[in-house]
Amino acid sequence: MTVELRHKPLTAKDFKGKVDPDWCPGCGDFALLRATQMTVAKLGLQPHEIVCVSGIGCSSNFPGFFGSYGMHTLHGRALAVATGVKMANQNLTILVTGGDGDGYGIGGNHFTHTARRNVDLTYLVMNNQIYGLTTGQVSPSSSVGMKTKSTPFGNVERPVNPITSAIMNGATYVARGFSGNIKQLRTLIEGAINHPGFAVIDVFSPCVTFNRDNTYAFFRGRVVPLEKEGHDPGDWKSACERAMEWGDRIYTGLFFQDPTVAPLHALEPILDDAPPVCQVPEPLTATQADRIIQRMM
Amino acid sequence: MTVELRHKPLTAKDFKGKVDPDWCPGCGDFALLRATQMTVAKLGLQPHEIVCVSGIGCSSNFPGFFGSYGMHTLHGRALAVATGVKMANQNLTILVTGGDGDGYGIGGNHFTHTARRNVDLTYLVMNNQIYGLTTGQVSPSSSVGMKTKSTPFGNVERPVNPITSAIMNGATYVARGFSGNIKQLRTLIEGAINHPGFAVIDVFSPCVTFNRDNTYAFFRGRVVPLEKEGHDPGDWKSACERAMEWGDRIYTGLFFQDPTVAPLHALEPILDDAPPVCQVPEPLTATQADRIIQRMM
Amino acid sequence: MNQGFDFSIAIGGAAGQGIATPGNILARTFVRRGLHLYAYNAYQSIIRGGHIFLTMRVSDREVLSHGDQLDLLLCLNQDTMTRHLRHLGPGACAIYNSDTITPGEVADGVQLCGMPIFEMTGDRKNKLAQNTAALGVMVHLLGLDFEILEAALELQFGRKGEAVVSSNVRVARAAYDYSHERFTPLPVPLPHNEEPLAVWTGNEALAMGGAAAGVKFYCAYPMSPSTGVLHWMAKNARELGIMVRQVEDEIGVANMAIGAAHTGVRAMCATSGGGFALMTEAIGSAAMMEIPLVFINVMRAGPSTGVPTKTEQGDLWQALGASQGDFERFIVAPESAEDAFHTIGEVFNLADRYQCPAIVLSDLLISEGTFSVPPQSLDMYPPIERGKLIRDAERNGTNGTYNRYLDTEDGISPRAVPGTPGFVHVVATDEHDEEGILISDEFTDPHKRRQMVEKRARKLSDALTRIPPPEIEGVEDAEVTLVGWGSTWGVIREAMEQIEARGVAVNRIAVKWILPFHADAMSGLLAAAKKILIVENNHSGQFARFLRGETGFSAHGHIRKYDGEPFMPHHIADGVLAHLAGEVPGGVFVPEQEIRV
Amino acid sequence: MNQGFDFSIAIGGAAGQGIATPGNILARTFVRRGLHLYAYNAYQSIIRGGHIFLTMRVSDREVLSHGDQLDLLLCLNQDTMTRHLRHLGPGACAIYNSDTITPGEVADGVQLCGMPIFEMTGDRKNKLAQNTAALGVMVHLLGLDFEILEAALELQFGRKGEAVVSSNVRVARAAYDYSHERFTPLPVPLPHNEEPLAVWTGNEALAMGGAAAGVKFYCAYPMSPSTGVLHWMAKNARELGIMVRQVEDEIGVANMAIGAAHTGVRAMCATSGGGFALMTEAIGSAAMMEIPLVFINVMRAGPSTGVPTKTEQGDLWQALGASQGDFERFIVAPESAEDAFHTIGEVFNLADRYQCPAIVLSDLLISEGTFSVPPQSLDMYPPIERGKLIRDAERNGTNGTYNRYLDTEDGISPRAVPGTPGFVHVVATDEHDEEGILISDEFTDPHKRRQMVEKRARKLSDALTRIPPPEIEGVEDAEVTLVGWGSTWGVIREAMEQIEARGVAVNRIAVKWILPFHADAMSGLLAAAKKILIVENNHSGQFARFLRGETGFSAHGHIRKYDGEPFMPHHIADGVLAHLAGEVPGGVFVPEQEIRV
Ligand SMILES: Cc1ncc(C[n+]2csc(CCOP(=O)(O)OP(=O)(O)O)c2C)c(N)n1
Ligand SMILES: Cc1ncc(C[n+]2csc(CCOP(=O)(O)OP(=O)(O)O)c2C)c(N)n1
Ligand code: SF4
Ligand code: SF4
Ligand SMILES: [Mg+2]
Ligand SMILES: [Mg+2]
Repeated sequence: MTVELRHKPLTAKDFKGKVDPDWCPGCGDFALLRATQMTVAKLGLQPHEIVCVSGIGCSSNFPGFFGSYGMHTLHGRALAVATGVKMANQNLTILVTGGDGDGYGIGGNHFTHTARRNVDLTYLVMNNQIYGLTTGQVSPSSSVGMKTKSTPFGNVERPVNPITSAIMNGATYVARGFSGNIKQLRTLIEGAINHPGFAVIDVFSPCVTFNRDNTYAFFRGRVVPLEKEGHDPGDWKSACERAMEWGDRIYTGLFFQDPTVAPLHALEPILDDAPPVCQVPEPLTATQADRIIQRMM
Repeated sequence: MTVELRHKPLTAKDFKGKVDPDWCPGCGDFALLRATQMTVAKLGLQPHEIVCVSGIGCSSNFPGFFGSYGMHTLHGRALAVATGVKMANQNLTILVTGGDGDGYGIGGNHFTHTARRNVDLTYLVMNNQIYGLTTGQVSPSSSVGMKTKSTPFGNVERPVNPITSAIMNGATYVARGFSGNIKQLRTLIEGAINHPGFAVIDVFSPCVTFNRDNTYAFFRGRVVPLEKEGHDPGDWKSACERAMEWGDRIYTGLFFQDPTVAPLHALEPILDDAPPVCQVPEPLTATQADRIIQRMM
Repeated sequence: MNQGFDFSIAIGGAAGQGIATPGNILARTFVRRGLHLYAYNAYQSIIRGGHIFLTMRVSDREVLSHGDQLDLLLCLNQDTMTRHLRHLGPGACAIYNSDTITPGEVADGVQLCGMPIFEMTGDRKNKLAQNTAALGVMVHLLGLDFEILEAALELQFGRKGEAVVSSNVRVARAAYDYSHERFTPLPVPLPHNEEPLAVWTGNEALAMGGAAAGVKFYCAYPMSPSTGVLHWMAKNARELGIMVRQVEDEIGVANMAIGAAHTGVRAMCATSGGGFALMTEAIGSAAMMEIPLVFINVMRAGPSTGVPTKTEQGDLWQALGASQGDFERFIVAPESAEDAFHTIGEVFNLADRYQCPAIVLSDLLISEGTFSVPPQSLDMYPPIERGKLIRDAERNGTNGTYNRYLDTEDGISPRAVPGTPGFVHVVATDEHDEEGILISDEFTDPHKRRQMVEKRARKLSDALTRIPPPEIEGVEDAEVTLVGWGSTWGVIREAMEQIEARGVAVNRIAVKWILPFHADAMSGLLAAAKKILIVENNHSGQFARFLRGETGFSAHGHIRKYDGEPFMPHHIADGVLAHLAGEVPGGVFVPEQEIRV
Repeated sequence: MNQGFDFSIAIGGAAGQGIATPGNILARTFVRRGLHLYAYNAYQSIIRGGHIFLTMRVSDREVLSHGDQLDLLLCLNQDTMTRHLRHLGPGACAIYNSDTITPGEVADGVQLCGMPIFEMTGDRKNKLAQNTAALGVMVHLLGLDFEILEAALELQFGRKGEAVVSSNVRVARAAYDYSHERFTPLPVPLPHNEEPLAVWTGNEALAMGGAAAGVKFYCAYPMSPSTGVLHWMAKNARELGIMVRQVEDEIGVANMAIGAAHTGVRAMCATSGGGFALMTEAIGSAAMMEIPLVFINVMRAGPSTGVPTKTEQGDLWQALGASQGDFERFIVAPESAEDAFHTIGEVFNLADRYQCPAIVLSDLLISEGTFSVPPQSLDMYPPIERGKLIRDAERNGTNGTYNRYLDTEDGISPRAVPGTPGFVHVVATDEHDEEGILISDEFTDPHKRRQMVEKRARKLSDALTRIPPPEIEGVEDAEVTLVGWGSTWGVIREAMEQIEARGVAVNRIAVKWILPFHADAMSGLLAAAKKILIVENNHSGQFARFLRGETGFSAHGHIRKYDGEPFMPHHIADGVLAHLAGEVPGGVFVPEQEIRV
């Protein structure tokens, strides 16, 4: 940035998008939107410093409702696009927002590889265990037995576990939130944005229209914040074990964090003390050009 | 099958394909081919009862060298195709063969989802930690620092761990073999074929042409068979822990098995006591047709 | 236009206001009386709120589009009233909840039927009461007995229990009585035909077409507007013994379907443009491995995510350009729901005979349109021809002699499926020889390569004989010849009546089969035409360009629409007249969409 | 043909026998003498074994194809000898290791140069000795001083240490001396031009073109024959400050490149047909979001996996049909390595100006071909025009007033990149309004939809003025006009000389820019042509169909090849004569590939 604008302290309101969310009243996604707006304001970030990247889905409409730069890309591709943004301009803060279908279904491969690369992104998954925007089909995180429009006799496929997957694939900050607990969400988002590496927060964000099983009430009776359990986020085994619990107790909070792994952009020698590649002047220098020609002769 | 052919006992030779392998002399893939041929012969399988499905890569040329039905499909798509074969004809034994790039790179999402579905397939990955057929680029399982044609200054991305990924994604038989130990490979393949569910064997199969780091010698000095360590394949935590070790000791053998999860085809009510869908006569019955029409009125 | 009974009802409201229920009840009621109908639902990609506008046209003869006019408008919210009241003309009625909605200015002769819902029902909470009440009003306006509605409510809500049924009946009855006293029924009462009709959407037709054609493997990833096929399949799977799978993405879908098809089962999958893009690589692979199966692309307004709930004929070139290289495949664009049903059976037989993939290009207009159909016209047992398929070992052949890709005279090689003793072979996406051995890996041989390319291409040399050539429909020697493809079939036919009524002799050519294309037959028809106008629902004239590529013919003019909404008959009629009047400077007439949905 | 010096060397052997090394040494030697060259390497998709056949043609004037004849054949194995000896004519020489290879029957006037390697070197183990020895023989036959070879060996093996260099020099010297005594040098010695040339492959040219055009973000997934671009980028990344990433698949590649491009960096990626299929959805999304970047598709023989190491112009329709819906993009097919280099800069400027993606269609022939090039002809500082790009806040605009998709007169909206204060906006693949608000989610409005489609389309209305129209090259009023596109540019030009030599007046039109297409200019040229023959390297005549679609013109005949090998000049000349003699019944002449590679 060549221009220095004086920044006044911002509030959550300053991160409202151009339109109000058109989610169904009661949709879990409102809570994450609000928590995110509050957190970025608290962190003193400016709208132009953030890029919010999403795929397609109800939840993926997030960038339109959030007051920062945004990219509403293809279904399943948000992480790939976001990696491109980050690697081309490491100065930006990147939030990636989307749904369980978007992230763990069609986008699953990018999830795996973004995790192992430890790209410095904050990935917020509004996991409603259903395909919302397409009006209610089974998702890769739907529970066994769940009846949906595409599984009218009950789902027979076991769901993915985003937490254990993320940990095993190399994500360095792995948490779970719940739309019913904005306070915890804010803490988790703050931690994620501050974490230099790939931070995933899987958020139970009930779809009040299509998922009759995993409702607010379902979660309210079950969620147990890890903060209260003395869980050590350095211990992957305990993290995985707790992440697998899915009964009377379902844990939320920070499962795992490894601050020792450098994020991808920090490992790229061409970025050492260098501006983002998007700010480097395009033309080759004479030295560069001459060397190239020389090698051809 | 309407025709019963009398089957004579077969030997590994009967599972030779139409052409001899054109792998580089010394390529690790020869060992897996041989071990597989010996194992299916031992199990009394007939060539027409097996379908060997692969993607694209040196290793994916396997079906051409193996004497059974085969499908040499697209790069990264073997598991998706194989799931289709199995779900349309559950009577077939399906071997899926391919490389690390094919399976963990471009095919990574099918890997995740095939695992959680526990499709009854035997997946043999010839992991040479490099892209062989395209003449030596970095693969998702290449070690950090490895110099390849696409990472001439050294790879900066952490590799996937296929064992822990497979376990966490829900595969129910997860093993690691080494081309230098055919005997162990045979045991593992036998277990995998007999296992009713998704069985993965990640095989260290050195690329003698492009991978100068992970050679036979590299592994010979390090591999430790789990059989000798009293490892309990029921214990996922110990399995993951041992799978993460990558130093002087690198474990091979059966890391994890869960025989209690039913394979996908067993969970599909339409297959209960029914022939494969590929053997059901095409036309609708009168009852079926009438009901459909009735519902439209 | 229609000399008989022809009537359009529109219901407008927000998503979540339950438009579907009165729509379904009305549709059932009409088809049971043997009336034809077509309904088009204009909606948004949003689950609650926004604006939904369902237009249902009913007639005693076939209905092929949602027509041009509105006779009965049901406003479920103020927004609908504000947007649409001005589209009503003399004789039309507007029904609305007068507790919450204020009508605006209204044309002469429009009857405003306000329903004081609270007064009628004594209930302020039940947001859906206005829907049921409106049915009561409508039944009165249409001159129907209340019993018909009572039976329909019973059928619709029966599953929810007696209490729900009776409370709905009570509300409907109150509204019926209320309007009986106050509102003038429509002049022409609803006719009654002997033969009841059935009702379906195009997606249901595609799915049923598959079921009738023997599809026993269906997989998909949800994508509007194709998801209806998945829903039908999932619901009926158990009863029909169809293996239905929802997959992690469309790449998985296409490849899984190919794996299934390889076992000999008829396999099908459906998606829309973006998902189809992801499937293209696999389509080419099916052609190379010579595995037959059917891919349905239900087009929606693009490019990219586009307008997910709006229609367009925008993927013709994507279908033509699907996957790299030259390969054999069929492309067909059905013309209506009924045609879609039959097309699936036809195209499976072609795919099986020629051992290659087929692409069916439907669109939102057909797939999400609601059509009436005479049930007896549906052949639920169409011929099922599997071609040179070897499914058991009774036919001769051993490992030694069976060549999967035998270079036969017609290019078609006997195809054995896994599990068959004696026919062991490998299929490959790499170029291979007759035995299936890769020529890229074993030895590269330009002569073998050429032989295999020609073998595959030869397969289709007689395919055109199995596809009906396009024909001229309408008067000979017409002043104007309209050319359309796929889903515009119905609206063009209705437009022709309007054009004729305006004194212009018109005929048309409806193109359904895209690849292979009857270029010679088409050239013959075009050569005889005086003024050729091409009608299509996209911006760039994808079909026009394709047609010129196949025949060299350039049309004299174009009528195109790309605002997401389908053509109404008068759009086309207006276009024709404008063209004839020389009032279309660039050669492309683009109608203005009047009803702002 | 060539009146001056024109000479072809072929080296054949198995993969792993090290053909590349003598090939490189010879190429360097030739270009340093200022000689032009072109080399085509026919190889298989196999790492060891099989058959590789490198043809290198050298001349004192520009060389545009690998030509028709062989003058010097180096056989590294018996297989090569068996396959290729019969292609040698009078005056040609065959070099081989006489310890292991037996020559077959030979035409009159062919000189057999057997090398008794053991006798020469005293070494039976060094399998590569024959390669170095052959260089010694060649240098003698070409009439060069041994010192030239010595220097070249030094350069080639220097990095491996003195011992390797000196042992190679010893072997080469022995062979040189041996042949000096026994073999007759070729009649015309190798000329020497003042200006040394440079040498590169087409993939290197594409990569360098990117570097010169300011590409600072390159990502890819390996796929033959495009991988050379990745290798060059990876090797040079550090020095040039280019971010190079290998991604998990081509979907990731395309989307990652789009994300990068959105920050304002010039981003590029390359793949081949199958990978391109996977990228198509993203290409449409870039167009919808109006993000400029460049996608390279290096075509290989398809369909599907096809023949990965063989060439074809088979993806034209895939490029035309990439992704759903109508959208703006450029498609260009460069004609040679040098043209590819310049094309990248040109097309980036267009993509940036019009804010849309561009597709470059290269093929194996160009991309893996080795070309000489005068270094001074390479503009390493081409104009870099970024269009209406706002990268800092000095330009006016605030959140309140900035509309990313402003409906301007030329359809092009000022484009701000993330990080710029005051220009915050959201780009979307859903249809959106000028502000970037989704019209599918906020309210669906056919008029806004139409406005936005037209705004985007309007962008390209003056694009043709920035693209050179196709031209007639050669005599006016020719008997035959050859039309080709992309990579056949060179071989058609060489064929024209042969055709003229056979007494036929010929000219040609070389098409490079596919979309947008200069239809009017092309129609003008075609209208004036007497007999139009279209030459293309595919089975179905993809370009011919495209051309007819754009212009209505049907060619009088076709010359096609689809066996994986590229055209040789005489294939085209033969085709022209056959057409003129009326000896091409179906209208499509397909030459027989003689050299069985
Ligand atoms: C390639 C592609 N396939 C399918 C779709 C259709 N689609 C849109 S959103 C969606 C899934 C939405 O589910 P999820 O990601 O969980 O988001 P939610 O709506 O539940 O928030 C699908 C399948 C698409 N847009 N693109
Ligand atoms: C869609 C697509 N992208 C890229 C390729 C090129 N390709 C062929 S094999 C291969 C990778 C091979 O690596 P791996 O799967 O590890 O197998 P290996 O050769 O090492 O056994 C690639 C990238 C392809 N065939 N298809
Ligand atoms: S459908 Fe579900 S996920 Fe979508 S907005 Fe409504 S409640 Fe939220
Ligand atoms: S390149 Fe490597 S993986 Fe491929 S055949 Fe040779 S040794 Fe095996
Ligand atoms: Mg969801
Ligand atoms: Mg590999």
